[in-house]
Amino acid sequence: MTPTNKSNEIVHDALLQATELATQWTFDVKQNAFGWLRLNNTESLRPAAKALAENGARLCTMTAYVEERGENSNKKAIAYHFALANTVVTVTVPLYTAGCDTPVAVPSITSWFRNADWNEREFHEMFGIDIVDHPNPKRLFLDERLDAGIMSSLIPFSAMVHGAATRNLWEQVMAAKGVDITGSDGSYGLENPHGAPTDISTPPIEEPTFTPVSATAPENGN
Amino acid sequence: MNLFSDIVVRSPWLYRINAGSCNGCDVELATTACIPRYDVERLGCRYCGSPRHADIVLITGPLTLRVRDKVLRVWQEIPEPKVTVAVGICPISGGVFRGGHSIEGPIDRYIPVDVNVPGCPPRPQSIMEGVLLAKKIWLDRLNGIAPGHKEERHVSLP
Amino acid sequence: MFRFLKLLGKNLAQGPSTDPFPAKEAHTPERFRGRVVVNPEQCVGCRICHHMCAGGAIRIEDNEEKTGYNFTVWHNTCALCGMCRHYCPTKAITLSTDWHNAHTQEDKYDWAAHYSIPYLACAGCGAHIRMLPPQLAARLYAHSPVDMTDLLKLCPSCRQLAAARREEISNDTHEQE
Amino acid sequence: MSEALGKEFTLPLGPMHVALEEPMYFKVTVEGERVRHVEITSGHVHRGMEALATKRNLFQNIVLTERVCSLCSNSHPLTYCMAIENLAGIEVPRRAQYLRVLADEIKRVASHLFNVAILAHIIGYKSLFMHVMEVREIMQDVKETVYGNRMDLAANTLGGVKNDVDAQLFGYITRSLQRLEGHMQEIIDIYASNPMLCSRTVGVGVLPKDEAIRYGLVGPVARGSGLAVDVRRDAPYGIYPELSFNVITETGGDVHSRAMVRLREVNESISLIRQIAANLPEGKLTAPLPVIPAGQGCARTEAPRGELFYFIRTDESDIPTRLKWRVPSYMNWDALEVMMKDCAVADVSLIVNSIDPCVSCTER
Repeated sequence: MTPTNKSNEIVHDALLQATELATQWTFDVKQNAFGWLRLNNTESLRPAAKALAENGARLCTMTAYVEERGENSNKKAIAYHFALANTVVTVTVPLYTAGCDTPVAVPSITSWFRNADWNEREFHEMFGIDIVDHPNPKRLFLDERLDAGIMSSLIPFSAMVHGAATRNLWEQVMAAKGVDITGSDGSYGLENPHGAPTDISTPPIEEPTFTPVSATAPENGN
Repeated sequence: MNLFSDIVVRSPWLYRINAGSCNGCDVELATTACIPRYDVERLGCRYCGSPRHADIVLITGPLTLRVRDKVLRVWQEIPEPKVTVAVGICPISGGVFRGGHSIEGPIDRYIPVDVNVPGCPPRPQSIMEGVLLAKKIWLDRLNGIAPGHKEERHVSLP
Repeated sequence: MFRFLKLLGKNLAQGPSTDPFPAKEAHTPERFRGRVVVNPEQCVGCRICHHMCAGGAIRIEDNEEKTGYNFTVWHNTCALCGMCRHYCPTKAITLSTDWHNAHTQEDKYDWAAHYSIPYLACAGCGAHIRMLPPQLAARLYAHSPVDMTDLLKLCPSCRQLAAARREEISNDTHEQE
Repeated sequence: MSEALGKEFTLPLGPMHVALEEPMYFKVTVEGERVRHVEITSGHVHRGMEALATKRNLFQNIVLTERVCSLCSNSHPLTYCMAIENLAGIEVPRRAQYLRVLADEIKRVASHLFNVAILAHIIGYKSLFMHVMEVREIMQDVKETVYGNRMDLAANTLGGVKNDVDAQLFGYITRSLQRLEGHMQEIIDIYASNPMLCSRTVGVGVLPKDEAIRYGLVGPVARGSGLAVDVRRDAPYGIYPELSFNVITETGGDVHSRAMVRLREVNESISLIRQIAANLPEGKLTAPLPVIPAGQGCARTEAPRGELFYFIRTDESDIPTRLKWRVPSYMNWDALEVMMKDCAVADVSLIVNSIDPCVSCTER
């Protein structure tokens, strides 16, 4: 039996026992295993963490995120990433319930994983997610002048924050050349039209796209 | 005094400030400063550990919110006439970090920059060119040729 | 003592390790990634470089008369990553080995390359287009038996039509033979 | 002075401290010359990069992640690309896999040499510092000649690598390695046996193995405490399974052990680069890219400082909905409280340097 299978099975059985949920597995080209488990609620996090800790897993990190893109979405979740030999298990905990998007607090797992401390403080300050029983609830990186939860308030972003600085600089670059672009709606480099589905299959050698202007059509002199 | 400064060419001392950089420019600054291969002391410059001794200040990084006030305080401690060099694209324009929620740059919003050395990071020779340019400006300021008086150069917090 | 003399001898033989710059020009490797240079002849205005640019250093916009477009690279926000060069379908973008970048604050916004690239009129319908660069045409029509070089000055839709018509004719002649 | 002795007081260090490259801030409570408690204030280099990553497209993020930190600047885009490749099931051509490992090992050599040079700088051994930095210049020249920049290689892209390395360049690399190797033996001897260096580093900043496990430590810091973790061996990626190398460990758990791990790893990297030069297959540099589907993917690599972890979530657009990375310094930094407990004030910067801290990595 290869080590891959062994650590897979250990994790699988431990999590099955603790949460009554089966882990889904994917493999990369080198046959490293990636396990994916989605818990039903934050209650199951403690037993899952306990089971992983008892089987020698190491906490890699945790990722808090907003599940859907969109101005009004507030469906937050946390993915806990654990490592055991060549296996990475991601346990996802949704922080919302049916009909209620307001994120619920999550229990701290610092009693099983010492290095959860910083991770939990980070998602608290970046996403405004509350933690139950955190031993050291202070800001980690984010300056006090910025609001807690800045990531979740920025993810449903508009170009507002972002475009202004770039636009301003480009206006000066073009002004130095004698071109006034203050009224133009051209793109300024870093503004990605958010959410626009783009086919990224490259290389794009097929046919460059143009916006051909017909020479015969009357010029629209707006 | 003028006669004295004409005869004696002083050596500018360099000081560097990291305003939230990714290390690239800082490592290159350290390389330029500290090892014989680039030997910035040939240019009549040397690095110093205190802003109060400095004449030319090299700033790297896109100026994050958290270092902003500290950078400005340190910058204000440097006596006039001083010359400010922005090293790397981050302090000049924000570079790839422009628009981040804790980015306060470009640095010339707060600090009057004199020389820009773009690059990501610039190679040591390029930094040396920047230092040479800064040295020239500094000498001009010492001799009263170039502007740079205290009242014109102020730093304000928003 | 003996070891010390040996070391001294070795170091003397080696010569100074100091790079002679700025007294002499510094060695620059061929692959050095310096300032971005655009060859306007090759540019077809596909904007893939703009899409790839993480520093937001490229701006492409039609000129006022709509007879061409202005291509601007602002070096002061260019990360020299070479993504534009790598993904440029016509190899119009290169990175020069020029690293002499220090400039005074007055030149901050002048530290840019401006290119003005004209559109051509399609030989078929007169629409504004960029000529299809020959290398790209060679890749697009690699499997075509017919010489397509004179199709380069057509807009994409005219060219498609013309190419299809020609292949048809060529097939017909082959069949007749 | 005598009043202060025996009393506890707080000594602020940083953030613009001369000995440290990056703005770090410590509140060190001392009793006489001994450190009793350390409080780390961080966030000075927090640039909001994870938020920025959700505003840039998948290609722009290659460049963005390369600028997380310039000392491990190749590991970031590599791991980021691997996360997407795992997510979309892209198989990187073999030649590209070799070239990816080549770039990674070149960066590892330069990064490790930089760290041990700074160690010499901190203890005031200036000639050794300059010597190691001059030796590191060999690798800097390799990076500039092969990749075009001394810090950011820009080697990786989605599905492969951007630059080919031909036989002529490999000849140059091999010659450089030969010069490097000549110096390495001498440098390792100095670090291993110089009495001044040893008296400042042996037994300083001790991190016991069980604490290393408790803090979830990785990389040379964990290996210096005798914990043999190395992603290159534990969860192999690229062509590491086909190359032979040793996972270097030391048992002292102190500043000296960590420096020795790094120095001996330089030799392993040299051997790895040689194996790549000898076995490089012909082939393509990039795999054709499919449309990246909606989903989530992880990847891990061994950066110079230890395990680097990336997690990406995509919808069907080309802008990720979430990109998260966790750098090795993240845990190593936290574990400073163990290493600095009851150390002398003069050793603080030495211990901080021994974890090869990467503030810009950690704070993103």
